Amino acid sequence: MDFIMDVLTLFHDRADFFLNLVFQHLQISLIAILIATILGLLLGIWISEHQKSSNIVIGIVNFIYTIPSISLLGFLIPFSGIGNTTVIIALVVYALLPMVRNTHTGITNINPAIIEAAKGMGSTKMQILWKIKLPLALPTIMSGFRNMVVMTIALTGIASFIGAGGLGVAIYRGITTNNAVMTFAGSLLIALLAFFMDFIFGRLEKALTARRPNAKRKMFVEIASAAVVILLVFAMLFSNIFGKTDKVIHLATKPMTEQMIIGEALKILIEQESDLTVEITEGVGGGTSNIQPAMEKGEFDIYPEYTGTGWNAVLKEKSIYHESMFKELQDKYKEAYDFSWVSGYGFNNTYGIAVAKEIAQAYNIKTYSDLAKYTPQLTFGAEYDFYEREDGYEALQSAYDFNFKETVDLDIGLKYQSIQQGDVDVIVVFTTDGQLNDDRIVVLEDDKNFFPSYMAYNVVRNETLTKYPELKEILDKLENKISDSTMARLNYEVEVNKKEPKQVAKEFLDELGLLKE
Amino acid sequence: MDFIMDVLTLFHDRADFFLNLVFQHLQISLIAILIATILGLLLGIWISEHQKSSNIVIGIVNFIYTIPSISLLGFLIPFSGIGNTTVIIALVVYALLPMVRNTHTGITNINPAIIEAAKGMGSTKMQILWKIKLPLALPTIMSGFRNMVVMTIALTGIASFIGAGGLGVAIYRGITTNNAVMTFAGSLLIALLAFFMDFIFGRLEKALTARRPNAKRKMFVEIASAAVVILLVFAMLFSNIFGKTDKVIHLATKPMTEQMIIGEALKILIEQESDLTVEITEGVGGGTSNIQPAMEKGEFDIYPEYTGTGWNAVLKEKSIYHESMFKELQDKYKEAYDFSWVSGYGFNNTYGIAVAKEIAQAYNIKTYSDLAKYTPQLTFGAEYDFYEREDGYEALQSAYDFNFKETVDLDIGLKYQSIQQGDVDVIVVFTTDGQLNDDRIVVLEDDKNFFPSYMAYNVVRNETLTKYPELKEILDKLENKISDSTMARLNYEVEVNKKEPKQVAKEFLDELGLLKE
Amino acid sequence: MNTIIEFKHARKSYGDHVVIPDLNLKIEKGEFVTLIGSSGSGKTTILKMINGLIPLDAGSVYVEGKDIATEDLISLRRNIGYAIQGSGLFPHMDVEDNIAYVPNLLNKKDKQRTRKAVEKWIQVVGLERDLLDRYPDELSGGQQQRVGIARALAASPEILLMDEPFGAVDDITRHMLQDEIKRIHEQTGVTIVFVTHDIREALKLGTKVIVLEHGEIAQYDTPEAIQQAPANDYVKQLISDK
Amino acid sequence: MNTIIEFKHARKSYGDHVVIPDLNLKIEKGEFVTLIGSSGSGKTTILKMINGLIPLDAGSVYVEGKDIATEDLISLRRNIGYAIQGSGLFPHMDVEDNIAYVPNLLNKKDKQRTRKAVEKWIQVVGLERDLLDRYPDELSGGQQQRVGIARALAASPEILLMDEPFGAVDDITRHMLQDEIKRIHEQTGVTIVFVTHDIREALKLGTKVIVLEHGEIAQYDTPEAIQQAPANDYVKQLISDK
Ligand SMILES: Nc1ncnc2c1ncn2[C@@H]1O[C@H](COP(=O)(O)OP(=O)(O)OP(=O)(O)O)[C@@H](O)[C@H]1O
Ligand SMILES: Nc1ncnc2c1ncn2[C@@H]1O[C@H](COP(=O)(O)OP(=O)(O)OP(=O)(O)O)[C@@H](O)[C@H]1O
Ligand SMILES: [Mg+2]
Ligand SMILES: [Mg+2]
Repeated sequence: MDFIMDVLTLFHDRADFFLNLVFQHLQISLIAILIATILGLLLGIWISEHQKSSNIVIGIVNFIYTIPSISLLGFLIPFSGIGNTTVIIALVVYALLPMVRNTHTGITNINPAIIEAAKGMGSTKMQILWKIKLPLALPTIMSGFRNMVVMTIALTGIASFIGAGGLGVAIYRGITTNNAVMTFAGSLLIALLAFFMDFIFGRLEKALTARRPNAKRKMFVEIASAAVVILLVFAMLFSNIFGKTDKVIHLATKPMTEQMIIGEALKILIEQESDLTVEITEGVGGGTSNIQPAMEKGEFDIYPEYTGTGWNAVLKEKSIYHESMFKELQDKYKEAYDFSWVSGYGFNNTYGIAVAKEIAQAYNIKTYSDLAKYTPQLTFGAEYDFYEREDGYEALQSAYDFNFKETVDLDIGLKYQSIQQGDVDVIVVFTTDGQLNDDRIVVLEDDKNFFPSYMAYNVVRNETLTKYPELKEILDKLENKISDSTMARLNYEVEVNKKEPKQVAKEFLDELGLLKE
Repeated sequence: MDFIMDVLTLFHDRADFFLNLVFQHLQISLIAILIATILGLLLGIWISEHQKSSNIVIGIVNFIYTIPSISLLGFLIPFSGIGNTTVIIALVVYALLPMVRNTHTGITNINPAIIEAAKGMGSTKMQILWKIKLPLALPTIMSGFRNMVVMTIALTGIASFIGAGGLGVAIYRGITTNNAVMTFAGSLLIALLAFFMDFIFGRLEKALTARRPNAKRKMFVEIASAAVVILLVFAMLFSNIFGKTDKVIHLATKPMTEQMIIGEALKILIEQESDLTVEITEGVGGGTSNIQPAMEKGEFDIYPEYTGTGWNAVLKEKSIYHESMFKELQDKYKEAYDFSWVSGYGFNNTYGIAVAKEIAQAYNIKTYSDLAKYTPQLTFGAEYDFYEREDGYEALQSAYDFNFKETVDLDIGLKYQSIQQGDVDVIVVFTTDGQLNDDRIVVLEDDKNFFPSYMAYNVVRNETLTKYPELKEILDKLENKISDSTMARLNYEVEVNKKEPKQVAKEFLDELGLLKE
Repeated sequence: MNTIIEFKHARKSYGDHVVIPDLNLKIEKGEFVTLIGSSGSGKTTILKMINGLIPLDAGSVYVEGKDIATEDLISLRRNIGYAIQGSGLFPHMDVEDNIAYVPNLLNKKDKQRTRKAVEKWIQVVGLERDLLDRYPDELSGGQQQRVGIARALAASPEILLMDEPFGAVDDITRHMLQDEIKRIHEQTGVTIVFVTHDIREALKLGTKVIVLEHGEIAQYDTPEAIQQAPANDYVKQLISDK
Repeated sequence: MNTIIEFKHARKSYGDHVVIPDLNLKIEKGEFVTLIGSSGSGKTTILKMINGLIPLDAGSVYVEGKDIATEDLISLRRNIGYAIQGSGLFPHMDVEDNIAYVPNLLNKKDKQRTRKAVEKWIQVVGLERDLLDRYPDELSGGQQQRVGIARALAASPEILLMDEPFGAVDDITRHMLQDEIKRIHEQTGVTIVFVTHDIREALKLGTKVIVLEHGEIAQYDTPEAIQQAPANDYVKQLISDK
C-alpha cells in the first residue's frame, strides 16, 4: 500500500512531467499507429488480391519483426537520425505484422458466395473491396488493429533510448536510478494509455458495426472519431515533422533538476531576445553519453555541461581536471568536435563539505583547513559510496589531515535530516543540492582545491554560433550570474517547493532584471 | 558482400555454438508457444462464451503486455529464479494478447445461423465448440497463432538477459563486444527460425483445412505434426523441468574460450569421478555481473573466476590485487557470500608483454627489466585502449623505465600478424591468448609484478562443498595443472584450429592421464 | 392418441412487431401435420418454438407433456429431427459428415454403422453416393436441400420438423420425396410438422392441416374437412388455387 | 428479332463430372425463356455462364453478339439483373442497401431517386416498407427471396436472370409475383431467363421453354409446342404432372 501511495504522490508532484511524457508518448504512438494502419491495410489488401505474393510479403514482415529493436534503431539512425522519425519508422515496421496478417485473413475468409453475388451485380474490384470485403473482414481486421495499438503503445517505450521522449523516459530513468516507484509509474501510465486507447477503439468498433445505430451511438461515433482526429492533428502539430523551421535552436538537458531550470531559462531568454525558437529535449536519458553523439551529428546545438565531465567523460582524459586547464579543455573541444565552452554560469557542481551553522560559528570555521583543527570533536557523515571511492574519504582525510571523532554511513535521503537533528556535525554534499538552501547549514571552502572542478558552462556547436551570431551575446547575459548557493536555492524551489522548472526560471530571470514583459 | 562472407564464415567456424543456441532458442520458444497456445485458446474460448468478462480479460492481457520485459523479468525472478522457467512465463504472458483476441474474434464472428443449426440438432456446448466454432474460427485463430509464433521466437532473444541461453546470447554478445557480425548472425538465425516455423505452421494450416486432402497432403500433415511433437518432446527432455534431479551441480562459465574449455573439463571430470551430474550454463552474458547474483541465490554452484576480478568487481575493492592478498580475498568471500576459492588452475590471465623470439634470443631478454635496456631500438604495439588506461602504457613505462623507439596503435585482430611480419617488435597481450601458442613469440616475465594478478580458481558455494564432499577432491585434480602457456595452447586449439571446447577438454584430460575410458 | 406437442398462449414478437400473438395448439402423437400460410406469417417461428430455438415472450410449449422452458433442451432436440428452411448445412463439413452429424453426436465409435446409415439416407432423398465427399458449396440448390433432409432423417427422431423441405427441387423429385416421407411416416409412426407453401402438398401429405394467417390459426383440421368447409376467405382462396 | 444470348458448344465440368457437355442455344431479344429440369441438371450453371460467373471449359457464350470471354464483364453484368437462387443477400446491409446496391454502384449521388426506386421495387415484390431497415437474417425465407428479386429488378437491366425466384413463397404471393413479372416483361421488353422447377409456372410464364436433362437440352420450344409434342419421355412425364 505504501508503494501505491508513493506512486500517487509521485504523480501528484510531477504531474507536469508525466503529462508531458504521456503527451509525447501519445504523439509518437498515434502517428505510428496511423501510418501502420494505412500501410498494413494496403499491404494486407494487396496480398489478398495477389495471393502468390502473400507468402513473400508476410515473410518479409516476419523478418523485420524479428530484428531486435536495438539493432533496428541503430540501423535507422544513420538515415533518419535521432528522434521521432526513427522511432516512428521502427514502430511502424513492427506494427505491420498483426495488421497485415489479420487483414489478409479477414479478407480471404469471406464466404465466396457473397463475393460471387457482388461480382454478379457488376461491382468493380474496388467496389467489392469497399462495399463487401472490408466491411465483412472488419472484425478480424479490428482484432489485428487493436492488438497492434496495444503493442505499439507498449513498444513506444523504446523511444526514450534515442531521446524521443515518451513514458519510456520515466521507466528508463527509474531503472537507471533504481527508483522502482518511477519505473512503476511509467509502466502504469503506458498500461493505462493502452487500456484507454483499446477501450476507445473497442467502442468505436461496436458503434461502427452496430445495426440501426441509435442517436446516442451515432453521437458516440462522431465524438470518438473527432477525438481521435483531434489527437492526431494535435500530435502532428507538435511533432517535429512540421515544426522544423529554419531558425530553431535544439537544446538538450541532462536529467537533473538544475539542467532543466537552466534549459527553461535559456529558452525564455533566447526567444525573448531574438527571433530564434528553442526546442528543448529535456532530461535526455544517459546524459552526456547520449547528448554528445547527437551534438556531434548536429541534432543538438547547445547543452549545459560541467567542465570536469567534459574533461573525463567526453575527452576521456585520465587526469583530474582543475579550472587552470580550461584553455586546454577549450582547445581540445575545438579540435575534436568544433564545439565551444561559453558563458560559464558561475557555479560548481562538485562534492563539498557542509557543517551545521552553530558549529561553524562556534569555532569560526570557514575553510576545510579551519575544519581540520576541530575534527577530533566532530562526527562526519557521508554515503557509503564516498568511503569506497579512491578519491573519497581516505584521500580527503590525508589531504587535509582530518581526524574525525566518528564517521557514519548515511543514506543520501537522510543526510540533511541527520545534520539538522545534530546526529552528525559534518556532511559531504553536492554543492548545488537544493537542500543546502537552509540557514542552518554552511558549506565550507575547499581551500586546497581537493575536489575536482565541475563548473557549469554551455557547450555550443561553433557552427551554430556562427550561424546565429546574436546567440553568444544572449548566453553571456547569464555569465557568472548563478553562484553555488543560487543554484541550490533554485533547485530547492523545484525539488522541495515543487514549483515548475519553467516557473523558477522565469522568476529568476525577473530577479536579474532580464525578463521583459 | 564482405559482411555477408564474414557472417557465413562465422557460422561455419562456430557451427556448434550457433547450433546449440538455435536449439536452446527453439526449446524455450516452443515450450512457451505450446503453453501460450493452450492458455490463449482456453481464455479466448472462455471469454467468447462469457461475453461480459471479455473486456476485463482482454484488459488484463493488454495490461500485462505493456509491462516492459526488463520489469517483468525482474518481477518474476524472485518467484521463479533465473533461467528457463522465468523466461517461459514471461514469453507466455506476452504471447497471450494475439492468441486471446484472435480466438475471441474468430469465434464470435461465426454466422449465427450455422450455430443455430448445430443447436437445433441437439449439440452440447462442447460439441458446438469442437465441431462448429473452432473449425470455422480456425483461419482467424491461426492468424493470431502464427503472429504469436513469430513474436515469441523474436522475443525469446530476451532469454539471454537472465542466462537462459538462446540466440539472444549471440546478439547480446555482439552488441556488448561491438561485433556487428555476431549480432547480425544471431538476428539472422532468429529471423530464419521465425520464417521456418511460420512456414511449417502455414503448411500445416493449409493441409489441415484442405478439402479432400490427397495422400501427399495427408502425409505432410502427419510428418509435420510428428516433427513438431518430436521437437517438443526433445525440448521437454532437455529442459530443466524434468532434469532437476537432486545430484546436479550447476556450473556457469563466462563468455570466454578458456572458461568454456574449463567448464567442459570439469563436467567430464566430475561426472566421471562421482555420481553427480553437471549442468553447464555456458557463456553467461555479462559474465561476473550476472553470474555472481545467481551464485548468491544458489542457482549456480560453481564457476571459474579470476582473483583480480573477484577483488575489484565482486568485492568492489579499489586497491590493486596481488596474490599476497589471497587470504584476504578468501576471508571476504567467506564472510560476504559463504563461497570458497578452491583449486587454482595455475594460470594468470592478465596483461603481458611479448616479443618476437629472434629478438628475445638476440638480446637474451627474459624479463621486463631485461627488455628495458633495449627499448630504444624497439617498436612497441598495443591497442589504442592500452595507451588510454590509467594503469596502461604510461604507468608501465615509468615502472620499468621503458623508452621505445616508436609506439604503434594496433587493432586487436592485427596484433599478432604485425609482430610476425616484423612491423613491431614488442606487443601487449593477454597471457592466455590462443595466438601466443606460437614458437615465434615469447612472453616475458613481469619481474616487478606491474600488472595486477588474475589467477584462475573455482569459486564454489560452501553449501555445495559441504553437501558433496567428494567435489573438492575432484577439483583438486586440476590444481596447478594449467600454466599460462598451456591455457594459451588450449585456447589456440579452439580459436584457431576450430576444435570444439569439449573435444579440447577431453584431449587435455587424457594428456594429464585423468581420463578413464 | 396422446398429445405430443402443445402450445399454450404462446406469444412472440420482435420489438413492436408481433409475430405470434397468442397460439394455442395441440398435436397428437403420430400425426402428420402440414403447416401452410403466406410468407412471413410465422411458420418457421412456430417450428423453432417447438425445439426451443426461439424462446417465448409469454405462454408455454409442452413436448411430451413437459414444459420445454424447464427441460434439458439438448436431449429434447436430439429427439427432434429438424430440416431447416433453405438447407442450413455446415459449410466446413462434406455431405457425409453433415448427414452423420447427429449420429456422431450420440455415438462416435460405430463408424461402420454410421456410414451405412448415411448411405441409406442419401439414397432415400434421391442423391448419388458419389456426392458424399462434396462440400455444400459444390452442390446445386436442390441437392443441398435434400442433404438437409437426409440430415434430419438420420437422427431417427420421434418428432420431425420440416421447414419447406421440398421448396428447391423439381416436381418429379418432389413427388418421389413426398412418397418417401409418407412411407417413413407410416412405417415409423413419427410425428411430423411439415411447413409448405404448396396447398396441394399440404392436403396430400397431411393427416391434419394448419392454415396460418398473420401468426394466428385460421383453420386446423383434416384435409377433407378443410376442403369441404373452409373457415374463411383466405382458406377459400388457398384451396381454390389447388 | 435478333439474338441476344447465344451458346456455342459451351462445356463445363468439375473434375470428371461433366455438368454441361455441349450446349448450343440461341435466345432472341425480348423473349421470356423459362428453364426447367431436374435438380442438379445444370440450370444454375447455365445462368452463371451468361453473366460470366462460371468460366467455360470450352466453347463460347455471346451476349449481344459479343463473346463474353473478351468483353468487359463489369459493364456486361451491370446490364444483367441476377436474382440468385436462395436469395444471396449481403448479410451486412439492410434491405434498403441490398436493393439499392446496383443503383449505388452506378450513381451514388442521387440518393432521393434511389430511395424512391427502392420503395417502388419493394412494393412490386409485395413487401411492406417497414422492412427496409431490417437485415437479411431478420426476415423470413420468403421475404429474403423477394428482396433478392427486388435487387435484381432495381438494376433496370436489359437481361434478367432469375434462378428459382419464387421457390420460397406461398402460392398466393407466387401468383401475384408471376403477374408482376409478366407485366414487367411486357412493359419493358426485357429479355428474361427464368429457372423454375414448376412446370405449370414454366408453361404459364415462358414465351419459350427449355427442358434441360443432364445438362443437355431435351426440348426448346413454345409452351404450346411442348405440350402438344413432347420431345421425349422425360418431357412427357414433366407435363403430365401439370
Ligand atoms: N464446385 C462444384 N464441384 C463439383 N460439382 C459441382 C460444383 N458445383 C456444382 N456442381 C454440380 O453441377 C451440377 C449442376 O449444378 P447446378 O447448380 O447448375 O444445378 P441446378 O440445375 O441449378 O440444380 P438445382 O435445381 O438443384 O438448383 C450438380 O450436379 C452439382 O452437383
Ligand atoms: N430477427 C427478427 N427481427 C424482426 N422480425 C423478424 C425477425 N425474425 C423474423 N421476423 C419476422 O417474423 C415474421 C415471421 O417469420 P417466419 O420466419 O416465422 O415466417 P415464415 O412463415 O416462416 O415465412 P416464410 O414462408 O417466408 O419462410 C416475419 O414477418 C419476419 O419478418
Ligand atoms: Mg419460414
Ligand atoms: Mg440451381
